[in-house]
Amino acid sequence: MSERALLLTHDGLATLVEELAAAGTPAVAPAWAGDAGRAAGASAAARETEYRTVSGAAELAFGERLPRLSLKQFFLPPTEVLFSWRRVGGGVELIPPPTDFAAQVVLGARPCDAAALPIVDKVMNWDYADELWNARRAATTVFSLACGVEDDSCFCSAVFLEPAAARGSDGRLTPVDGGYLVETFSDKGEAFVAAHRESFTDLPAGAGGEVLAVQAESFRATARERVAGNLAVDHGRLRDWLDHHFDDPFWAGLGPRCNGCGVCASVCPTCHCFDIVDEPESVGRGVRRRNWDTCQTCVFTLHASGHNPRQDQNARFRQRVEHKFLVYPLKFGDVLCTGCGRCSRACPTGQDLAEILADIDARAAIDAGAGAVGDEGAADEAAS
Amino acid sequence: MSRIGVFICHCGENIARTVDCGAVAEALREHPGVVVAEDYKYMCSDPGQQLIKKAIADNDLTGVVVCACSPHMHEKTFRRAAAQAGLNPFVVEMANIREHCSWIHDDRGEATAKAIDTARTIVEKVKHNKPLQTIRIPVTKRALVIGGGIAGIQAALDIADGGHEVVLVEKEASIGGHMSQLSETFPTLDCSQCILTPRMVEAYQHPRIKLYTWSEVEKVDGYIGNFSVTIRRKARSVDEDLCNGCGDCQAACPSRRIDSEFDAGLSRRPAIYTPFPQAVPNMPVLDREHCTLFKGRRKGLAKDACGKCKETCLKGAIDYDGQDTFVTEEIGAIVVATGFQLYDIGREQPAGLKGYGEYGYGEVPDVIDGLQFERLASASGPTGGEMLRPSDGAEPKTVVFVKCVGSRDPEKGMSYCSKICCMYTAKHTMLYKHKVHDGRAVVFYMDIRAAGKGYDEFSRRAIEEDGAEYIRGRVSRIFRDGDKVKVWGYDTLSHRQVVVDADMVVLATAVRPQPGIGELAQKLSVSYDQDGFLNEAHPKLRPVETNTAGVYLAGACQAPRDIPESVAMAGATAAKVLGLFSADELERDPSVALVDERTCIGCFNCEHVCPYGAIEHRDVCDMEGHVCGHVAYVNPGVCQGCGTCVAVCPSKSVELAGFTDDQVYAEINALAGW
Amino acid sequence: MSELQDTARRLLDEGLVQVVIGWEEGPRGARPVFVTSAADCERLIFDARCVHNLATFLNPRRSQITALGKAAVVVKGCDAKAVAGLLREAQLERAGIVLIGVRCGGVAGEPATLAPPALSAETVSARCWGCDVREPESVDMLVGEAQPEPPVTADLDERVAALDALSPAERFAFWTKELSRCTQCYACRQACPLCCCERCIVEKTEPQWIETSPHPRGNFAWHLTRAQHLAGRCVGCGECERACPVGIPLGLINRKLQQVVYELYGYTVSEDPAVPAPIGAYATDDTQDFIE
Amino acid sequence: MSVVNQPQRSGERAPDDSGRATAEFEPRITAFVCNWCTYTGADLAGTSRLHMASNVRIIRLPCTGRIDHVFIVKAFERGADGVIVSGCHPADCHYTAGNYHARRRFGVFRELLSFLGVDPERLTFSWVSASEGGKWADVVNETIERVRRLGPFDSYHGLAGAATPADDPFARFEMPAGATGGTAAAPADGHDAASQAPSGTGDAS
Repeated sequence: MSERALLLTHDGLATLVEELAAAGTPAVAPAWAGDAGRAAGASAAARETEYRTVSGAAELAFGERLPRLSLKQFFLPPTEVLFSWRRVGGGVELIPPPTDFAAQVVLGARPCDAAALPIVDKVMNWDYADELWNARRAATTVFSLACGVEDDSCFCSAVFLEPAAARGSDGRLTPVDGGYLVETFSDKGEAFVAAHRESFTDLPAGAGGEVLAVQAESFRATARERVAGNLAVDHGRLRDWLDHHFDDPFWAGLGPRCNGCGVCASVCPTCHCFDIVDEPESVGRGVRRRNWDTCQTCVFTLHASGHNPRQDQNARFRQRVEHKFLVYPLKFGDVLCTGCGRCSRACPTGQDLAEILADIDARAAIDAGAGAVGDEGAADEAAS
Repeated sequence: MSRIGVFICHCGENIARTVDCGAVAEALREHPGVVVAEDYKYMCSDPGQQLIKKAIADNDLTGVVVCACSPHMHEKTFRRAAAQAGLNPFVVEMANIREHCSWIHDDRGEATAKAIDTARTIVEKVKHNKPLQTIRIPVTKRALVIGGGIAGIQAALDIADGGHEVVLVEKEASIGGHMSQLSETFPTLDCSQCILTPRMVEAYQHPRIKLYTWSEVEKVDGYIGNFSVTIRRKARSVDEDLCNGCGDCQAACPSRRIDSEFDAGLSRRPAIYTPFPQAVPNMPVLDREHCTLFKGRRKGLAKDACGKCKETCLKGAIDYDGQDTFVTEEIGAIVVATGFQLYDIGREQPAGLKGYGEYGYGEVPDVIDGLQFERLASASGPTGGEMLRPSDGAEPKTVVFVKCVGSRDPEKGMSYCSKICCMYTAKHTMLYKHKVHDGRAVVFYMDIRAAGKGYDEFSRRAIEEDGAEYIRGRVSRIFRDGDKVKVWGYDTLSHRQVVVDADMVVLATAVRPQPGIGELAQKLSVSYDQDGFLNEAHPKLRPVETNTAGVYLAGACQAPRDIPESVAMAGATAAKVLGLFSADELERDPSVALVDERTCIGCFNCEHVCPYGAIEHRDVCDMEGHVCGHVAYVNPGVCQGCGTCVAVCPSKSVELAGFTDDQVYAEINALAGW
Repeated sequence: MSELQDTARRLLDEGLVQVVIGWEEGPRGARPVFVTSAADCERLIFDARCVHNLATFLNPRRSQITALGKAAVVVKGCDAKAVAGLLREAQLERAGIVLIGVRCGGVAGEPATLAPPALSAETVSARCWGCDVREPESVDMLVGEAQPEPPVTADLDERVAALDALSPAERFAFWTKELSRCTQCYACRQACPLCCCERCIVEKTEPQWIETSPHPRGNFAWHLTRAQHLAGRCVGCGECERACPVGIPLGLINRKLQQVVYELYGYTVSEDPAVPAPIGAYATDDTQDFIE
Repeated sequence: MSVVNQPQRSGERAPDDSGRATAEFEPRITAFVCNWCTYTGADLAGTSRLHMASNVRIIRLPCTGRIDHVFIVKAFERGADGVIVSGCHPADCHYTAGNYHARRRFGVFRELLSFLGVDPERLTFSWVSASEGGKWADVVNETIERVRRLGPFDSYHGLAGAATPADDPFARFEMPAGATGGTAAAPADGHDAASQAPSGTGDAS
């Protein structure tokens, strides 16, 4: 959108955050998790970050480790009230949740987290438009921060994205000397910048500006290059293989290692399944909530009869792969994965999605008679 | 959809005085699921119950809550009423707004609010009550009587005469108990043995009484109607089938210096002995502790040091190598009649008791206790009934009787009254005066407690006709003074020091439960009081029952009792047992645990904590019928419904009927409103 | 590692077991592996990154594993204690498994490194504090070099003591903050070798004692219950804390309860299945200072 | 069943919950008691007309052995400021051993609750026999006074936020109102974490 990019200096960022805090506009950003209990002898943990409403620049953890959980929680909270109910005389009074959410902004979202939002939008607006999700989406402006690539578990480039993908972002920050190069991709992004114009500075005209632009581009290029080496798959044949190998012995090799805890789903930016529970507060008074759920637990598909169509973890893990790379793409034209690699990092038993995809792709290649992995056509085909 | 009826009782003024019953009804009418709420003056009265029955019919109720007194008071009443109206009795619960509310609060507002909460809580519970069916379990119609004293003998005879088998266990070599040691009995002065011995023989010969003497209860398993009792038959060393009770062995025994238990230490007996001439069975037992042969074996001598009795016995009934044996009896009901012991103030005192060293008992030979006096006075006693004192066999011209030695004395002895001493001391003075006409009987007493038919007249006779000198007061010291026994006392009526130069002193020592009663109580899971007497289920309404179904109490194991009372209690227990045996099946409260086999993982935490061994292992089979695991199963006949298994089940796969998680949750949830 | 690999190979070759559960080199470091053919035994490793408690995979309800056949499992001290727990609670039959013991000198805090770190106070796992098992005893065979005591790490007990020193209000604030992050994903439960119920209490809906909504109220109920159910059973392997995606210091709670059962009932978790757990047993003279 | 569906944005608790904090604080105590000893002892207190404060609500169970720790948790969730657990004295259990097992479980659970910041002063464990009506009255009155001093346990009751849809999902990962130390970056150790807790949150200590 913006003809000419802007610059957000580190000071500018600081003032912006303080401004927003002062104005009572929640600013969600990657911040230090640094939880007290683990401080002693848990240096690794101390480096952990999380998305959180920040009130000062000191909390910010831009360009540090990938936040523990994705942005999902700010659009589909781990628990949220659908309505509360109360007996009134002979009847029941339902009190629906408010949907007029105050505007908020996300600063420094990972592009892979931002990209998840439009992907999940599709299921949230398929047969039924999810008010709560949509209202939060509408109330939120997302500025992503071009990603330097976390580690070898990243594979955004294998799912039609890249470390600086603009998808799902209203604007983007790219690290450059002295701060961040700012681009906007939507009216929302424009409006936000306009509203806080004094925090942003114009890109110096001429050479100075050029230098920064080049810096930004080279940062993105380096990242793009780095992630490309991690994984490449041909989604066409991958889908095809999945479609025809529901009962393949391959799956029996994945189940045993899996604890069935669903940490992968908790940390996943695109997993969106939820459970609906009624919680009484007293007699004739209660709350209906929806809570994160995951297909990896045995009770997820347990029928009241006691029958369970997904008998074991083999079937459950197959479900995870097939839903993300076969079912969702066929239904919504999007892979339900942004390659953030959180599932691989968080898995307590070392289950590795990239490894599994590569494995399947190799098998698919053999089935398809093709040799090498990741032919370029795949991306275009799936993107179109 | 629940349709609950709530019925609030005024209990006359008892509840209505502090709780606004109308307001409670008003509030409960608004409560979800309640279709009718009414208050009434006396809900337990016939019209009150009618009101409930009518409401059940008119409103097609699925549950009933009666807000009144404690469920311990009237739960049965209202459940019966509901049952008569065609409702399952177990969907009826009581909200206690009397004992737990109106009687303990002043403020009408607070009390009413609490009554409403309580009612709501129970209403929520009842919504989750399930109709239950009473459990029926078979009854083994055989009784066990523990203790062969007069109480045990009477109970055994009454039950056996009622047509049921009885197993009578006595830890001594002969039945008879303390009564067999007594000379005459108050208030009639008839000869104790003359009235007891026939009963002993009758019990011994009764076709339906199985007698185990020299035996003790080792282990008790099971539950009412279905006990399995293991009895230890202590090695008697005499073959009961071969022995004909000729007594030759006793004559042959070289070690004859052993204190006779029967004569309370006033005479000596051999190591192999029959406790007393009229013993039942009339058969000796070998006292291995004092026997020369066994002493030798304990020392590890190569060859036996003695063997005289075996040599003498023509029947070859002596067996030195016999060991304790165990028999297990299937039993339906148990009567405990273990009786009492006298407070042995001579030796070490029960924990925390100072005792009575100053009375010289155990040091001064002519200071004896009541039981010893009985032996001195008894025709079958060591003196053949002549009144001769232990030290020198002289006839005592002055005898002092001291009452309440160890009784009614929290400082140094027991706080309770031993009850029988007043009467037997009066009796003793008479027996003495009848034998020593010129003798002087002085009694130190605190009070004379002679309540009982003919009792007061009896103790008056001792004073008025037989001239016993009663001095109201305590004795401070008793000590030897030459051949006299000096008694220092104080007369609290004339407020003067009294010193008596006595020839003999008789101490009426306190009645205490038998030693080892605690262990027995635990085997039977019966509770006992701080003094060790076994607890009845209810002091007034269930005086011979215990809190353990199927276990009953007769005689002095429950409290100090005299003979008529012990016999009466024995009869009462017999009536209870016969009542229990009158039906082939026993109805039991269906509040028992049930395992959900679908979610049980067979960790058997429940088994570890179940006090009744009610948890069994059940195989789980796969579709081909192969055993693929184990789950817990609760035997509803054995389960007593404590629910400990429920609390330790990690996955909540056990439920306790009547107190399910659903019910408790609902109660807690209901409290959120207040 | 050849000793371990040879042992596994022999067991599979001789058909004594159909699967060997051990560790292998994964894309992000060490991870559990299920070796079903002698040829694959070369994948087996054991080093300081092998932190996973493999007893977790012996849960009889993990049908995808039982389907593989009789298992041999590689156990270090904490794994062996967990196996004892499963035996104690009748979840396993000793004859049904083969235990390959490995001598362990402590493990790293985290398996996701490409090479085993040199163990130091910084790198060693908190779980190893006070661990007394260099050589598991209850095993069928023992492999590996004799191991030194693990480096003295930051003492878990000190951190517990620091919390004990606070006022209840302060502790409540601390835990509310920690637990407010919980999403009730139950990774802690799934990673626990002793949490092996068919249906966990949180999944019992009538009644729903524990609210599954991850608001702090539901989270308190969940973590109180998880801890209470593990009191006297927890082997202190720390897998629950490691599995937690939001870094809740569950190790503090587990350690606290280990201290409590020891102080109150003199109980320390044992490698001997015959030693009864403290909850479910009692002594008539148990302490009751807290009872009026 | 008629359904009144009127959108309304209400942060307030249901009417029957409101106004506790303001009025003179009356503790709510939930008592879990065994049927044979304590319940009967409480009956005796009644028959003996022993007067006591009215803040206790009794839930009757067969035995302390039946009492699960989740009862206590749920009681706090449902607004209790204090909890009493009471049963038979050792060796007096009607079921011989239920109280011994309860003693162990609660010996541990009490420590656990305390470690998580629930002031043990809010819990009373007691042995009250069927003959100890007087002791029951004392247990009740003493518990009430102790809890009265501690104040309402709103820090626990409020853990799920207001029981209405008004709870702000954006605040989801922040400290629940009235319970904790806000969202400031977490300090180095427990001490600091706590010192950040606004006073009056958690238990008054």
